[in-house]
Amino acid sequence: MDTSLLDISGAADERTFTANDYKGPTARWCPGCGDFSILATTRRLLELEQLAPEKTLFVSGIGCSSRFPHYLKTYGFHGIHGRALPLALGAKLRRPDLHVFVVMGDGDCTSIGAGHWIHAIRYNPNMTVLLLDNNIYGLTKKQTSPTTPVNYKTNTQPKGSYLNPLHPISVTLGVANASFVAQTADWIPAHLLATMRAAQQHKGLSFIRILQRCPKWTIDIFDAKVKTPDEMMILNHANGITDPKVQKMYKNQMEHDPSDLDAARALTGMTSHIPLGLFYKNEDAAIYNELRMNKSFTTEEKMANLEKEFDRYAV
Amino acid sequence: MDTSLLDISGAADERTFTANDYKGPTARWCPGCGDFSILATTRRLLELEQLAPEKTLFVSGIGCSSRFPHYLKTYGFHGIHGRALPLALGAKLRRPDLHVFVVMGDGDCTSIGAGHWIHAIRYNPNMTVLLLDNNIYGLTKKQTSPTTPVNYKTNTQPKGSYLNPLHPISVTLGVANASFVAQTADWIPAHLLATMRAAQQHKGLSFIRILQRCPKWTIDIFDAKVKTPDEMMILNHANGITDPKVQKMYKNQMEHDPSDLDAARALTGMTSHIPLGLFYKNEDAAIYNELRMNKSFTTEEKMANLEKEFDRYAV
Amino acid sequence: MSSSQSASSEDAQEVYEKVITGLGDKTYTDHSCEVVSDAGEGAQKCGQGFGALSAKMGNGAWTVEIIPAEIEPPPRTPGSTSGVGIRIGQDKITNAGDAVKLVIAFNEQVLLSRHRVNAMSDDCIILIDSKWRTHVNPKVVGEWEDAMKEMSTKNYKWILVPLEAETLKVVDNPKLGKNMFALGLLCHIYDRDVQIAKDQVAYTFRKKPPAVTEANHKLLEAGIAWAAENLDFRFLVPARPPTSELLVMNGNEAFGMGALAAGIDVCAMYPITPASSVSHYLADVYDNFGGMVHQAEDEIAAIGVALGSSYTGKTAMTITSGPGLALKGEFIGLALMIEMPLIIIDVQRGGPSTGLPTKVEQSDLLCVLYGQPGDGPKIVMAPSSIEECFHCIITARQIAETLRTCVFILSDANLATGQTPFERPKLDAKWMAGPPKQTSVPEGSRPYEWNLDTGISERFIPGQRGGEHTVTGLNHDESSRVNYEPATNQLGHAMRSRKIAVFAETLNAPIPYGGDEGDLLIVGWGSTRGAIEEAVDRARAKGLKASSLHLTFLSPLQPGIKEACDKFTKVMTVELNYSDASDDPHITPTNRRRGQLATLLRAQLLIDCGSWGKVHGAPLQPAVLLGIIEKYIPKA
Amino acid sequence: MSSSQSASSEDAQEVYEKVITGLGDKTYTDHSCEVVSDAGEGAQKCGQGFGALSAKMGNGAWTVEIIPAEIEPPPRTPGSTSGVGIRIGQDKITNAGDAVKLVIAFNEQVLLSRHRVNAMSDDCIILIDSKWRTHVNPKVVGEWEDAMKEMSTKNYKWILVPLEAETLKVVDNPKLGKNMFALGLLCHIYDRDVQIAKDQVAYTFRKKPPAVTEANHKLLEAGIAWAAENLDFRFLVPARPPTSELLVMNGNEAFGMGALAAGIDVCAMYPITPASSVSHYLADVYDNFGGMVHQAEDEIAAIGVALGSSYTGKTAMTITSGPGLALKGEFIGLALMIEMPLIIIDVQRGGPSTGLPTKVEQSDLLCVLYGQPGDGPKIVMAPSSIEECFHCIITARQIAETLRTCVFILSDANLATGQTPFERPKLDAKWMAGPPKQTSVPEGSRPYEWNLDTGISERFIPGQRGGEHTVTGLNHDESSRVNYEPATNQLGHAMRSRKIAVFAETLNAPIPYGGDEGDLLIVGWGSTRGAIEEAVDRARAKGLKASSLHLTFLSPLQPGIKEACDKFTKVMTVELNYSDASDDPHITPTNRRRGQLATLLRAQLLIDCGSWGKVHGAPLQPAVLLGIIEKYIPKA
Ligand SMILES: Cc1ncc(C[n+]2csc(CCOP(=O)(O)OP(=O)(O)O)c2C)c(N)n1
Ligand SMILES: Cc1ncc(C[n+]2csc(CCOP(=O)(O)OP(=O)(O)O)c2C)c(N)n1
Ligand code: SF4
Ligand code: SF4
Ligand SMILES: [Mg+2]
Ligand SMILES: [Mg+2]
Repeated sequence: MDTSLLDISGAADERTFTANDYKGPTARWCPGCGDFSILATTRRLLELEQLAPEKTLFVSGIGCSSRFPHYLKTYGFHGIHGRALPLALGAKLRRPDLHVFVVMGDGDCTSIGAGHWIHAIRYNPNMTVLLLDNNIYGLTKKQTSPTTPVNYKTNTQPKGSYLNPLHPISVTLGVANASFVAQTADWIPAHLLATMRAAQQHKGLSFIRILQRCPKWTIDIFDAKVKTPDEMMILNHANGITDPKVQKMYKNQMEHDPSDLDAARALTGMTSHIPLGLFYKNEDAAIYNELRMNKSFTTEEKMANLEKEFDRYAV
Repeated sequence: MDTSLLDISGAADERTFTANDYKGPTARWCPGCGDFSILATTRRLLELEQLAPEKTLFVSGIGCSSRFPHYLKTYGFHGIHGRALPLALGAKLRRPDLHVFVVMGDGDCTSIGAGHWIHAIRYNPNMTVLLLDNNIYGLTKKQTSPTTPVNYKTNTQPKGSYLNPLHPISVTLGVANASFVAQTADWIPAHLLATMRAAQQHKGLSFIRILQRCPKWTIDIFDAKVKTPDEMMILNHANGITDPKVQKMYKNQMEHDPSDLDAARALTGMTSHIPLGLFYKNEDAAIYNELRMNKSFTTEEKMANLEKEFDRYAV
Repeated sequence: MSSSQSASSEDAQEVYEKVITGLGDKTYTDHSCEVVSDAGEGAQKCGQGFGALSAKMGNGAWTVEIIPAEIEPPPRTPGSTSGVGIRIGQDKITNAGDAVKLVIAFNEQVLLSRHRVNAMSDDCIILIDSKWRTHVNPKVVGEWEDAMKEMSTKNYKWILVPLEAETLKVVDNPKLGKNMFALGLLCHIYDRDVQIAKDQVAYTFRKKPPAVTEANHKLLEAGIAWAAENLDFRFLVPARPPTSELLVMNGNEAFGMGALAAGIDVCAMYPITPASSVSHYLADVYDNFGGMVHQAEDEIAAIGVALGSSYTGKTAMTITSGPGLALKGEFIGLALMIEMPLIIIDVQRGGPSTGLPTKVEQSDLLCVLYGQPGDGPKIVMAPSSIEECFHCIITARQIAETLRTCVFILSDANLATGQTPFERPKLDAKWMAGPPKQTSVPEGSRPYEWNLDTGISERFIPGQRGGEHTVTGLNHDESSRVNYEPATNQLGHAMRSRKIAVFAETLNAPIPYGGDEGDLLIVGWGSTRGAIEEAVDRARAKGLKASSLHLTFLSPLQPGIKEACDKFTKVMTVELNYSDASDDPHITPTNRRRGQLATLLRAQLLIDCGSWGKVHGAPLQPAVLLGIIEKYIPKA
Repeated sequence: MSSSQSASSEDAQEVYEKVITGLGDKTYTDHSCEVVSDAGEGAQKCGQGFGALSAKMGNGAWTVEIIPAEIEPPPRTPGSTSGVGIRIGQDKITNAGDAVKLVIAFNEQVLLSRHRVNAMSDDCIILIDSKWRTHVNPKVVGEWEDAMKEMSTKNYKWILVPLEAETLKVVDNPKLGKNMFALGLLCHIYDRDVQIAKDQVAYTFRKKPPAVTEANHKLLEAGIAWAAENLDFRFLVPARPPTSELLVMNGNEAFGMGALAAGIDVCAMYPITPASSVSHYLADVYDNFGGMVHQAEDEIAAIGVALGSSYTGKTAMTITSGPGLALKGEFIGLALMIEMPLIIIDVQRGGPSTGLPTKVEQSDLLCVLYGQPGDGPKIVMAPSSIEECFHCIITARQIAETLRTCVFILSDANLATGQTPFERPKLDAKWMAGPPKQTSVPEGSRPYEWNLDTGISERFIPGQRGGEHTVTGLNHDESSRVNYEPATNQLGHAMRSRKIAVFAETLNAPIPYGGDEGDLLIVGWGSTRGAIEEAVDRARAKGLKASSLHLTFLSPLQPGIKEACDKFTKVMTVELNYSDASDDPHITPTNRRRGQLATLLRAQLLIDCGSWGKVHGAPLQPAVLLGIIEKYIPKA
């Protein structure tokens, strides 16, 4: 492994970070936007995990949600629409020392970014991927997204959207090498934090779909959910995500073994409730960035090896 | 619905077509290529279904397999790499009278075309989609494809491919609105034909993964399969695909109800055998091109309606 | 002391009390103002309504949107500014004009953002909500004072208006009312017809319960009354009764209606600012025309769907902006190679990359002309007004089908969101001509049977018996068979290029505006036409021999451009895109990167033109250009 | 009758019997030949081996691949032709040269395909397998006779060789043996060193069991023996003992090694002809250098991965060809906007669209220069030889990192698959310089702290304490904060453009080849250099005052080009891309679409140059160009 970028000159790191150390400029989302809660929870996570700001990288695409990195004081890469995952993979591949997070909107990830999404799940690099799913195109002003409920009126489908929504978790679970797949909601910070912590600690790609309120365009969709906690079904398991606060708060709880892929897939078809928690976890899935680690060489060694190459091609 | 392109002037069609009526120029695949068999079976299908050549459209991307349309005497659209499905959707959306077939390679469909694939499954337009899966990039000379077996040596991954292959059927079954999903093999023409016929008769998008021999690059992968018919597991069901010849030929047969999505998904994890047949069928899935049909208007009506629009914007 | 003097923080206490400008009533041939608020406070509704009702009165009018790049960013920050600029005139108004002379600002922060981009003239009259100056929160008061200090460099005339306080007298939630009170202020100041104003308000809220309209009528009247009582000036811009029927809409709506008039069947798109609203308009009404908006999974799929539709005989277009255009390049190459009719609308915005997504720029010209690998001859046109947005699609369809090629239409954020009245088009059934017939193909004819002289051929459409063939992006012969031979490849290239030259022969020479000889010829394209021609008028009024030439076609170029240029001492392109200035450090004639039209004119016609280009994300102001003209033409 | 007369079907019986050309042995400064077979019969191995062994003897050599666009199309069809052209010389050979003088053809159909593209000189000697003329299948005999008839328009000299029959004496499967018998023929004809030839054969089959080499040695010897016995001529091209150590490889391998020498960490790609083999080479050896080839899911992801790697301090490149380039445009715009070092190699092939995927063209220049929406200043360079393919990556990395920008390298199918010896590079440790250090960022410094004079700034890399910032494709200020103000947008644009101008100042003027004044200056770029300069040599030998100027940098342009052009009566670009000819129907100077370099030179330097361009999918032949020169320079 090439370690040239891995060590910081100087003494061991004895800093302690508070949530404020991760605070960037004021976020510019609409009042009441669920993204605020996710941002606050993220700062909390960074503090809990004591991730060094300079070793932490948030990568995003384009959308309201993709402004996320700007509002943190870590390294950030606000990319282009749908392409956060290749950028993040490129970052992680040769810099395993970085803590890489990816933030995408539902259009960003499941529409224009769908191909990269499928393949990132398969590559399974060690990073945390947050899908901020407000069921709509926020930044471009209310167009249908693949997760928009059927018959929901938007600017491009004013008579209501035509198709049943795509279930991001169902698609993810169809891909070989999926290794950590969870669902949570921005308005349940305790569950959100517990889920993000488990994700951050998981080795491999952890995919979290976060139901995200967009008071501007889809308030009717989410208001109902926020106001009827009984619609939620909390998934529990010894190997899953458990937060005592959440367990107390919600009436509906069920046991789900996250190692059971068939059960996880079946759960995505649940219509009576919205399951929140860890759908699936597989700690044995191959991790592409680890498979691709190779030996590092000094310049002298490289030059000698290149001379050998020349020899092979010498006249 | 706009019918202006739907009727052919003249008398009712009383032609009968033979397989030869669909024959185009000599195919230019390598000797022994599985694509030949698929081409021959396709001509057989067209004959059996008596599809008028001028009403039949084959759309493809780029790859060995994507040369397919050139070798038929129907309408054809040899597109660009990975993008056959949007082209086909565009064709079908306003021309429901056309019989639309799509031919893609594994790289074409599951790598560069992955996003369109996911979304085409969800749109579920009424067309037949053939994935010619030779587990390799054929035309560009042996690079790893998403369906290449793990550890298989290729020109871009000479030490062996790194990851477990993506299962095209598993991914497809993760997508909302999947309506017909089957697997077959080029070297079992009877099964291939039976599958293609069922697909052609199905309303909605029928997705068929065809295991396809590539004697040039992946002969070792497919030789084994061809030579050990006992590796195959034929899926039978009253509502599935049944061909008496195939049932006689193959030792391993199992009942599988194609309406059972969970069972279908579980089948994609089978490692003991290769299941061939209909994994899943849902005749109630919404068909996007049908949902998008609307009333057709004469020029006079359109002009009158536009004048009404003008009125709305009049000063 | 008079309240019309400039503000400074020291004497902030006194300055904003009284409302005596001493201006009285004055008549203008045209006048411009702005209404700015935080996003979500409805300044847009106020401004657009003001523009529309002025047009209805018979005034020339032009409105321009001020849009934040976020949906509803934190209030009272410069980046949260949302609003509209409105210019009205006795005659036709062709552009947004110069810095405005009057502003209604809902708070001092949004005003500050306009100050920073020099949106207001030095003597601009500013009506601003008085609420913030004496706010209970000292932080707010401090912000107010800092803002006033920063703005004290200009001679603005300040008028404090109890905007929120007065609004609260009528409604409970002032956020949803200040805008109509503000409209009342404007109606008094510009002496608008109250009945027309009330009709406009009713139209604005037509989808809401009647009580909403009622409340807003009250607000309107309250605004008018307050202004009548407290203001000592009016700007009179008499309207001339319209001589013909007019429509008022923005450029994207005009595209939408143009598509309907042209009989376009399919609009395949992926949302992107500032193009999306074309599809919003169409999606609303397309069912009455048998057409379809398809929102695809991405821009590549969008053009793919359009191309697939076109292949099967349907008329199709795709709409996009910069980042989306970048993704369509491969399919454009295919469309050109297979000679498939296709209309591609690019509503340009600030680049490169995500750039300035809600602002105007003209930076995609070279990308459209040269952006595909390999040789890609095509048609490129650029409407220069909202009216042309309507008409150009009709032309584009005809060209695309006759030549079997792609036609690009380059609009921009200025045309997309600007509104102005224009003559109601007289529809023609021919524009909507149905698709080609499904008759059998005569035996022996081939799908690319090029006329070797003109490069033009006729296509076969699925359904036509005997026309079966496979189109392909590989090089192909006249039968559409794959072919790798040098002569065939050369022939295909020549045919695709030739037809563009043949089309060029049908074009007329553009006519210089102002006069056909002189000291300086300004060459422009697209949305800047109105501003350029107004600057030329002003320059000529000053005795300067300046003219302008505006190009509708960028590929192929119209004939006669070089000849027109030859009659002027200097030629200069004026564009809203980047050009190194000739006196920038390190810039030499050899390494200088010039504006995009300048690059094209030099390459194609060897015209030794100067290049003026700015990327300010704002429409061109005639006064700015006048300054440039004065610099370039030596004083006699 | 003599067998050297031209073939016609009437006297087909007699013509091919005897092998008397009457030519005897002759010495040449250079000579060229081809070996062509059906795909899968190994003509490539034969030809490449012949080139390599000639280079080892000290000859100049250049090989060019003939590749079908399918993998193994049906045998005995013109489209199935696979083979190699080889030109060897006493001195350095810089290009493939003209129509060949000798061909070994495994059957008459593949030969016919070469005839049809004028690959063979009028007096070419053709050695062809006699098997088909008397084949049991009358259809084959008919095809043979038709082919002979078609080829009878030329004065080819025919020699029938019992190729398969003789091969069968040594091995059972002739498909895997004819090629080495053919190599034996060539070894005799060109008087090659037998030991070197045997070493070469052993090297070719080094990965196979020793028995394979043994059998092939026998075939080689059989070929030599048959030729010695049956042929009455030899082409002697004496070798000069090499004065320096040489390497022999193709341009894609040279790119691969260049990447190793330049310390490139990551090559992210998606397979595409003719670029893929760069990654095949690298994938084979990268583990010995700590590097990584990443095959992405598509071209967009490939450049995304490269960009992500670059952002984190790794050196990264992406390789592609036309259709893939088209997909990268949006990410290129982002890379330019955030000023991220990146190397993009485009190995050009025939376009537009899928075009001619295995053949040479130079049609992506304008796309690379102008192909992204918005303003995109960048560096574009084009190696003109296989040796330069190696060295240019080293330069590219240095430029990309110093300027924080994208560097494009334009190669093509001719360089990619051609092989020629060049001087073994002397490696320099500096080329491989490690990445920037991870030291803390001094307080107060900003991620885009542009030097306002030069536009250059220093970047911060994740891991650097205190450097935390978010890069963005939105317009941003020096702190990388999103910004929508006119002045900031203008400044960012100016800075990104300025640094390119500053870089231009460091470039040297290109030096005309031939002489620095005269009647005609040919300007070229990329792989055509060898052929152009050879044509200039020949023209000057005839007393014509022609010179050439070859450009390495296309953006920015090197200084002095205009000055160099001014010293010639005429200036003309010569490119392998499409140009309307000035005398084509309907073409006028105004609407003419010219070659891509011509377009650039006119736009940037106002050079009134002619433009010669052909899209034949074949390397430029010096003789063809000589013909053009003779046409353009009036006979004295
Ligand atoms: C290539 C490209 N296409 C389209 C756009 C316009 N665009 C910006 S954000 C967005 C989608 C926003 O929706 P989502 O991803 O769900 O994010 P949200 O704003 O809802 O958080 C689109 C289409 C773009 N910037 N780039
Ligand atoms: C945009 C683009 N990228 C890459 C290519 C090169 N290319 C041609 S075919 C192909 C993949 C072939 O593999 P597959 O899709 O599995 O089809 P097969 O040849 O195996 O039938 C690739 C990468 C291309 N033509 N266009
Ligand atoms: S539009 Fe919706 S998602 Fe975007 S900032 Fe506003 S509330 Fe949040
Ligand atoms: S390379 Fe493989 S897939 Fe392609 S034609 Fe040959 S055998 Fe068939
Ligand atoms: Mg969203
Ligand atoms: Mg394949």
